[in-house]
Amino acid sequence: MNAPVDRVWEFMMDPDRMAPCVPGCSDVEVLGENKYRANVKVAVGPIKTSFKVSVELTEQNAPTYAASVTRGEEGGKASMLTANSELRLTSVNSDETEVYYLSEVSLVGRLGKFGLGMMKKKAKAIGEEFAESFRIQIETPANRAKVG
Amino acid sequence: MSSDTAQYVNPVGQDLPRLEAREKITGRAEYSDDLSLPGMLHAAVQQSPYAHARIVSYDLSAALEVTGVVAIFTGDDIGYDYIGPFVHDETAIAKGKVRYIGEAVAAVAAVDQETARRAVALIDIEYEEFPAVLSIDEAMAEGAPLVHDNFDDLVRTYEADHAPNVMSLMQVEEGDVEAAWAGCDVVIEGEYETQAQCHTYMEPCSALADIDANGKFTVWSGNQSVFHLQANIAQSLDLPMSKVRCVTPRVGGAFGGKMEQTIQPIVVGLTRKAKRPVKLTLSREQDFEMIRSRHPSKVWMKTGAMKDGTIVARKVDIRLDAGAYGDDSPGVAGICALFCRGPYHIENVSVESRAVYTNKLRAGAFRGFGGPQVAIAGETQIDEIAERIGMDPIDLRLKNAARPDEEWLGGLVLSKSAMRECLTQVRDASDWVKRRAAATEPLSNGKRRSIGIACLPHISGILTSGAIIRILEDGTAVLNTGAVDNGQGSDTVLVQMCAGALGIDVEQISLATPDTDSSPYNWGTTASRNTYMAGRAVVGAARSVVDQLKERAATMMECALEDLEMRPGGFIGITGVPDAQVSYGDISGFSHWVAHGPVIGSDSLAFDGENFDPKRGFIKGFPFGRIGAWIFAAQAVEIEIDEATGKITPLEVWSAHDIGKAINPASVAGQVEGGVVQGIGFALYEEMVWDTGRLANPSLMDYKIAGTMDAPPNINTILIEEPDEFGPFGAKGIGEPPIVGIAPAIANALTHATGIRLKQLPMTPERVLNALQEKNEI
Amino acid sequence: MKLHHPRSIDEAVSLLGKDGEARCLAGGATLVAMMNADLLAPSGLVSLRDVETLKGISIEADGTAVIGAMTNHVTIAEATEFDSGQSVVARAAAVIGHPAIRNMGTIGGAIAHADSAADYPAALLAADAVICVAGADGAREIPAGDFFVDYLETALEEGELVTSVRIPAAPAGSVAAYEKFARVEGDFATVSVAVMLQENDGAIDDIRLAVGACAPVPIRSPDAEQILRRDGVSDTSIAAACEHLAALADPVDDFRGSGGYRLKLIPVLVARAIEAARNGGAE
Amino acid sequence: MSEKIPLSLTVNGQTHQAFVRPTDTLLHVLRDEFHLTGTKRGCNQGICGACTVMVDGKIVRGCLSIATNCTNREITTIEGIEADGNLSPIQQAFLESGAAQCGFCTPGMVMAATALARTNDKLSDDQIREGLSGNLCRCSGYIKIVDAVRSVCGGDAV
Repeated sequence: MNAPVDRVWEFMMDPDRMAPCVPGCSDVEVLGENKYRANVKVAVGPIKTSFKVSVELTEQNAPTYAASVTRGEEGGKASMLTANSELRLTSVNSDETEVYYLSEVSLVGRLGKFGLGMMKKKAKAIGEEFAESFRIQIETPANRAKVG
Repeated sequence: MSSDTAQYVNPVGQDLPRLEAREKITGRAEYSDDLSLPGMLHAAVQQSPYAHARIVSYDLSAALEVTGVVAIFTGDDIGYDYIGPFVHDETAIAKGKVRYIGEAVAAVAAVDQETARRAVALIDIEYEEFPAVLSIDEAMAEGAPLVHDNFDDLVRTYEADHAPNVMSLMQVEEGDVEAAWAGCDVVIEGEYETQAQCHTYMEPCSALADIDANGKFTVWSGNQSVFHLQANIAQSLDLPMSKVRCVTPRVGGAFGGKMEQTIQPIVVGLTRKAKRPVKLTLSREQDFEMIRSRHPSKVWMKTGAMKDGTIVARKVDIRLDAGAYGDDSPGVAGICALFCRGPYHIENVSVESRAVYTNKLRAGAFRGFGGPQVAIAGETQIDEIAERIGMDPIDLRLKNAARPDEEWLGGLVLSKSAMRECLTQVRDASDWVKRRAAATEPLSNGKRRSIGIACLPHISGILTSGAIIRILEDGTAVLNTGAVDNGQGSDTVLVQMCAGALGIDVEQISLATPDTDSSPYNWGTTASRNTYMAGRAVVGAARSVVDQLKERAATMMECALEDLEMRPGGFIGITGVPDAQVSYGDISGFSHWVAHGPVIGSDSLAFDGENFDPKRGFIKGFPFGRIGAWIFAAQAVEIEIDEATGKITPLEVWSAHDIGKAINPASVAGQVEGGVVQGIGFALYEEMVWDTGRLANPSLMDYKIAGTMDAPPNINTILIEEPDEFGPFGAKGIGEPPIVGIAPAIANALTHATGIRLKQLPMTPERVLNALQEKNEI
Repeated sequence: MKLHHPRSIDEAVSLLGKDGEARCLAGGATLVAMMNADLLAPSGLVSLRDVETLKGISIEADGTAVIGAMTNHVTIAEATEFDSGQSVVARAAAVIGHPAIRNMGTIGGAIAHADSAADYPAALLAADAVICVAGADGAREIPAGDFFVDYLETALEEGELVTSVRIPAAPAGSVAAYEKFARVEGDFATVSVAVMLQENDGAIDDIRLAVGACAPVPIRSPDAEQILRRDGVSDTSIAAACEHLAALADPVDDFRGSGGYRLKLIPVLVARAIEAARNGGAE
Repeated sequence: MSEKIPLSLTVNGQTHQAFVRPTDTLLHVLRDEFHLTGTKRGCNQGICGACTVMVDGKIVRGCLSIATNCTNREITTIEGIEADGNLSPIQQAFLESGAAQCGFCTPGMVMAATALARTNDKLSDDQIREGLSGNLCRCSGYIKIVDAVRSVCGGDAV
């Protein structure tokens, strides 16, 4: 990312600015210290659904490391997902930061029984879409101003 | 009524059609899900989304508000009333903790399917998630989370060492293995891995329960033992066994998967609360996720032999992934340890076999009961030795084959066994020498053909059975054993033996369905034991019936008991006086209305073979006592290998079995053919795949068993009839052996043609192709 | 929830227009399986059973084969109307699932479902097929290459349905084949290859090569085909061509095989497909 | 939950009626509404073939057929295969060949075999296996099932 590590960190810790980067994410609610709730829409072809997810920052070491657990479920618990995520920021130089993001997603229920390979590709695609919009967000001057 | 003495044909050894064939081919056969009762409710279950978690609380309010919901059953409705054949570690439904994804945690009974499904999803369960162990290595790692933190307090029916997450350690020590390596010219060592195989019986688990005015339950369900099931239900719900009656309608296959309880305790739990009949039928996906599988295994094995082919020593370390509950695991681990020597005479043997808890679906009994896991290691190492010393694999096996007169590990006597005949007959029938030689030549289509061999030991028998035969007023008979026919044909075989022993026709016998209220005891349709054990009880009961008939005939004909003989067709006559005879009908009428009373013969027995001889070697942790008559088999498989894709196609199979006596040869062939194709599935196609703790292919769409185009078009069954001295009519069992040797035979054929040696099952095209490419890179 | 039985395409279109969440019910082979697995719960079903104009195969004056959307797999597999190049579609139809599935399933239903491992997509690509769809704004034609968009996603707009598949006459004397590799008979493909080939004494005049089950959509590479046209068929040219196909591939890892394995299969199946095509489609 | 609607189907030549949901499968309606339980539910995904029935003489999956979409069709189930109380040739062959073991796949298998036998009386083993390829059996290894079908419609060509 073409941004200093502090700003990347600050941005990432701000649900209001992170949420728009997550595909299909809406209705972000802060539940308290390091706890958020949101709604995430997902579609695989004709299968359209939305997960009520709650994100909890389980560990953070500003401005370089954070770990979070995301739990979500479809209406009627048709499927449930759990994601253990890890974020590592390394400052390359004053306005470049290397962002390492790992998320292990586990899906059980109706969607967990179906199309393993395809679902993995979908999850990966969502992750890439997120990374891309995040990069655009943080690298646009407008946002620089806001943060600066 | 009874046929004439002269034209009587003994049904034993005849290819009679199944007694129930007609109802099965017309769609009239009734399986559990085909049954319904007035006022019957339908059930649905909620499954655990976590591999390992504490159940904090249940919120049933939303579910209870749904119109049509009658009862909900959860862990709060039961105490810690544990059940389990070896470790009492399992409850009727998850209580306190969930230990695998898919485990049943709550069930709803409602007026219809849709309502039950909708309501059960509304049950809100709060969990506290724990770290899970998802593999043998994770489970055995230092400081690993414990699947059963209260293991030390749990009742165990065996004496074995245990360790964290290791429920049992079976040890066998004979001779001095470490000293023996020195005397070996060839030593083969390898690690082998086998996968979880799903029983995939065509009938998903289903159970129907009812309750009467006195609080007594009747349960109709697919199972392998009404008696064992009755005990499991009663114990898990803290009921007297006298309040639980189990009945078995037709069963759509089991293969070991229905030996322990499946969903019956849940259904009875719901019925107890609803006070109405309840039926639960699992979807195929739920059946995959909830019931049980074959144990995935890791086997390390080392075998040493001399130049002349004498196998000197074998050392084995077996680790079975038992999943979340003990089930039959200590037993399977024990059988692995006892069978891993293979059907050979080996002086020095050292084995350790462990059953390890993980947070996955429980593993349990499955046709072969540990045999397939060790056969892939043992039988491929025999071939590696043969290759190294330049000896034909069959010759090497013959050289080392255990002799009938010798003792097995631990001192069990093999008695009459036809190991060698199995090998020689497969060699001749398969035209072995010619096909082996041809295998090295690639075919015109670029593919290769090859043939491989494997042989195996198994047992037939174990534990207890009983039988009752009552002669009806007209001289026909009712046979009642309580043995469950899962589709393999034991009903027909038992009736054939009963008819043969009484000298009457099968049509003259009515077979009672298994019912814990009226049937004598039969431990189970397992361990290839129905023909052997229930059969012995039937023959014993028939003997008693004949004695009683003679006693009454003596009174009727005013002659001495010893002057009487049984005559085919249903007569007792005076020896040497052809026309002096009375029919069973006359005798029975006399018994019922004049003197002596009805003719009712029964028998009851426990397998009485030898037990282990403690002086012979060191055996610790084996959870069984006397384990049955030894049976052997040799199997050859011809395959075609597509070296461009790695796909293996099975072409023809020769399967020779030490059967003692085939009571119904066609039925035996059916068992062999079915077992062989399950073995092919295990070798080539079938694998339950877990992804982040969840079973990722719980459907027939993604988990593939062989269809008509994937199974070999020719399976040659070879029966070697060397009568067993205790077996009924000399018969021994056949259920399990046919599955065991197929994977190693295919692996050996693959190596013979290509030089590659796969040590992981299934041998998928991808694994074969990768191995071929690695070999070519070297 | 209601099931409708329209008798005409217009009627069907207007029904779909009234309810955005309604779905067309063709043979049911895929839709109902997904409903049974709780993956779909349409608010309405528009059964195309009685829309006669959607059934059957006809050949137009220019040799174009028109396959009605409601034509089932077995009819297509056994059709004699196709020219030897168009027959690639029939060859694919013949290996879909099993007999009962081929009796039920229809080409319209199958391609609208757009399973990336299904058999028609690659075949239709190799056949240069055009998908005809109808919607509230009238009818339009979508080339097969644009029709398949992503996993289970097509270019169909809401309220549109597939009415027919048009397969242009293949170049004179062209031959075709469909090679499918699956774990067991009747399973979805691990990899499949469809080829349509026109040769003139050894030289390749025209070739269309499509690979299935190796990406969200079937793939075709002009560069790959160019190499084969230029260099003819040889192990080296096939290897070179397949590198271009592999570059377009993005195969999944699952129980049908890892992505890496699927890539290894592409050249094998391409070579076999060409071989089979030359032998009249038989292996 | 969607409204139940009246449905009338012709099964084995007789009219059966019930109130069903528009999305109920033919398998569900046959078993749970018409109590024709000979047709089995093995996977509900169209893979195992235990629910094989005929619609207008062609075999289909009962579990993938929407019942309300089967109106005005001739539906044949295993209960309709016997001819006036006598086993059909295929059923007789299954009986004699010992083709039924646990029997759960048997009704579907008999339906597929019956459809196959109607196509031709000179089928090769490959054609027979292809014709039965959509019906899974876990007990028999298929040998005796193919034997049974061959005995009815097998040809010399093998």
